[in-house]
Amino acid sequence: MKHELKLYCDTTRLSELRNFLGDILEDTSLTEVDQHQVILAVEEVCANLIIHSHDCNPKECIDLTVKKSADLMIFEIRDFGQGFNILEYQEPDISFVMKSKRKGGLGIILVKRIMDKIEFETKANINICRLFKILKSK
Amino acid sequence: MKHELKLYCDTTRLSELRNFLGDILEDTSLTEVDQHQVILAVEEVCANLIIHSHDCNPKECIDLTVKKSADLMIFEIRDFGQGFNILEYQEPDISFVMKSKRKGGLGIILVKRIMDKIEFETKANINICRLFKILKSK
Amino acid sequence: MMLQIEKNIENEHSVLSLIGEIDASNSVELDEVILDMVQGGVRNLLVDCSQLEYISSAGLGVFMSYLEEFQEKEIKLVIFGLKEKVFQVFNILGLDQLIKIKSTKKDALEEVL
Amino acid sequence: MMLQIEKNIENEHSVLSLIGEIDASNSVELDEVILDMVQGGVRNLLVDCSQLEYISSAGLGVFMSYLEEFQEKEIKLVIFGLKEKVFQVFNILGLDQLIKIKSTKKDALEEVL
Ligand SMILES: Nc1ncnc2c1ncn2[C@@H]1O[C@H](COP(=O)(O)OP(=O)(O)O)[C@@H](O)[C@H]1O
Ligand SMILES: Nc1ncnc2c1ncn2[C@@H]1O[C@H](COP(=O)(O)OP(=O)(O)O)[C@@H](O)[C@H]1O
Repeated sequence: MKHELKLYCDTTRLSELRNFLGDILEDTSLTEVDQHQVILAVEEVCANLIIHSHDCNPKECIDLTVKKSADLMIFEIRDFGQGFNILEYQEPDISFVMKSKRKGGLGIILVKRIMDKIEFETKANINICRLFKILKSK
Repeated sequence: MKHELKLYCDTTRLSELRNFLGDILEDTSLTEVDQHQVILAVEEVCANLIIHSHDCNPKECIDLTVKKSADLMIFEIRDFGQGFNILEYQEPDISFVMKSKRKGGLGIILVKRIMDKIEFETKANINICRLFKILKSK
Repeated sequence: MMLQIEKNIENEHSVLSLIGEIDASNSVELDEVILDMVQGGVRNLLVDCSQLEYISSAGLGVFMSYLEEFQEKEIKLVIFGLKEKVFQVFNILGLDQLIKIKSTKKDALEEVL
Repeated sequence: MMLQIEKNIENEHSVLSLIGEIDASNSVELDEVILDMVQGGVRNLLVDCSQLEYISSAGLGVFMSYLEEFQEKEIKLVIFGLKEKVFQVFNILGLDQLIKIKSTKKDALEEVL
């Protein structure tokens, strides 16, 4: 099954994103805690795109496709422009984040700890970030 | 699809394990490099069980079940006895491994970097280690 | 309204209640309230999260940014009432090791008295 | 035979050819050969892996355990001819940063001459 959302680059739209994801995740075997975390991870990537890549310009948008099979969910986040390769980003230590006092720097750490696999590629000016979550555990 | 192997606790049996896994992996969408790595990761967990949990006693054995679906492979490794929780094990830095000179200590690092998800549980004296590899990437 | 923040100044401590969801769009509101309280000379800050449904890294980052200052100024911060799903987010990052987290207001009060 | 190890002492360097598969059952053989060569006073050790089909952590650990000693004694180690799948295993661990790895014997020789 496939679900799509066009998300405008405005952080006030993030709650819409959570609702969209919540509806899809509800029907999976993931626990409430896991569903919550998956929503968070996808939001973190989208929030980064909105803020860091698109400067909160509400005229620009990013595309999210969610694919669900019996044992795997794939969240594909596409946008145009300057790509940011989350795989190449080296996360800081939490203690460094605390000392830096810049009220940020935890997002990608969360994404990497929550998701089972992350892919990033850029082709023809489109950046694609894919987040994988394994559903089956038995 | 499900495949099973009973592996006796003798390191000279590891080549059998590789053949068994190679045959199963051949039919997947994984590249040769990925297939090789998955074989390695499963072998590392089994070699640890043989050496550290079963003292290379060839009368004891461990059970491997491989489940394959369109987008996921699950390697379930079961044994009896004193369990070792790979998730709780804190891997050393590679530089520490080099200094320690004990000709070991790289196995679990490999497993964690190769596999997409790892589960461990013990119930009724049976230890179950599950290694997950995502097949689909698009 | 997605986020509502209530401030209650009691005798020895202040209670901040976070109601709703905190994300990148409104984490600045949390920041302003905390800054206010610090400037107002708060000594013991209890944060009631029993009605907090969601917090993203933007909100967590606000708490993180005050930890050193709180330590220096000997301001005590205790978070209580976290829902399991929200607690687990603190947990993933190990923030439960850096911030005092209690189940109930009673337990939280015991920390600061 | 799963693993065959060939030693070739040439003028300025020794070439060790690893043929087959190295795992926990036979990594000690690799260890013994290297120990022998060190005791024999080897200065430049080239390891030909063009016929190495597999190496598990047990074999990698053998190489790792000599790196400091090689540095101290100024013994040069160069691995060459790794198949892509085997190279990628060195790569996962970042061993390609710790051990000199070359494509061809010619390149490897240039390292030690
Ligand atoms: N989509 C993006 N485009 C450009 N830079 C990004 C993007 N995502 C993350 N970054 C960079 O990586 C850093 C860390 O991101 P993150 O861990 O989410 O923390 P935060 O966004 O709160 O700073 C950001 O501060 C930013 O410099
Ligand atoms: N199945 C197991 N039973 C008991 N101890 C284990 C097991 N697997 C791993 N260990 C412990 O974890 C350590 C690290 O394992 P690993 O990274 O595979 O390196 P190595 O086995 O080469 O020492 C081992 O040295 C051993 O102490």
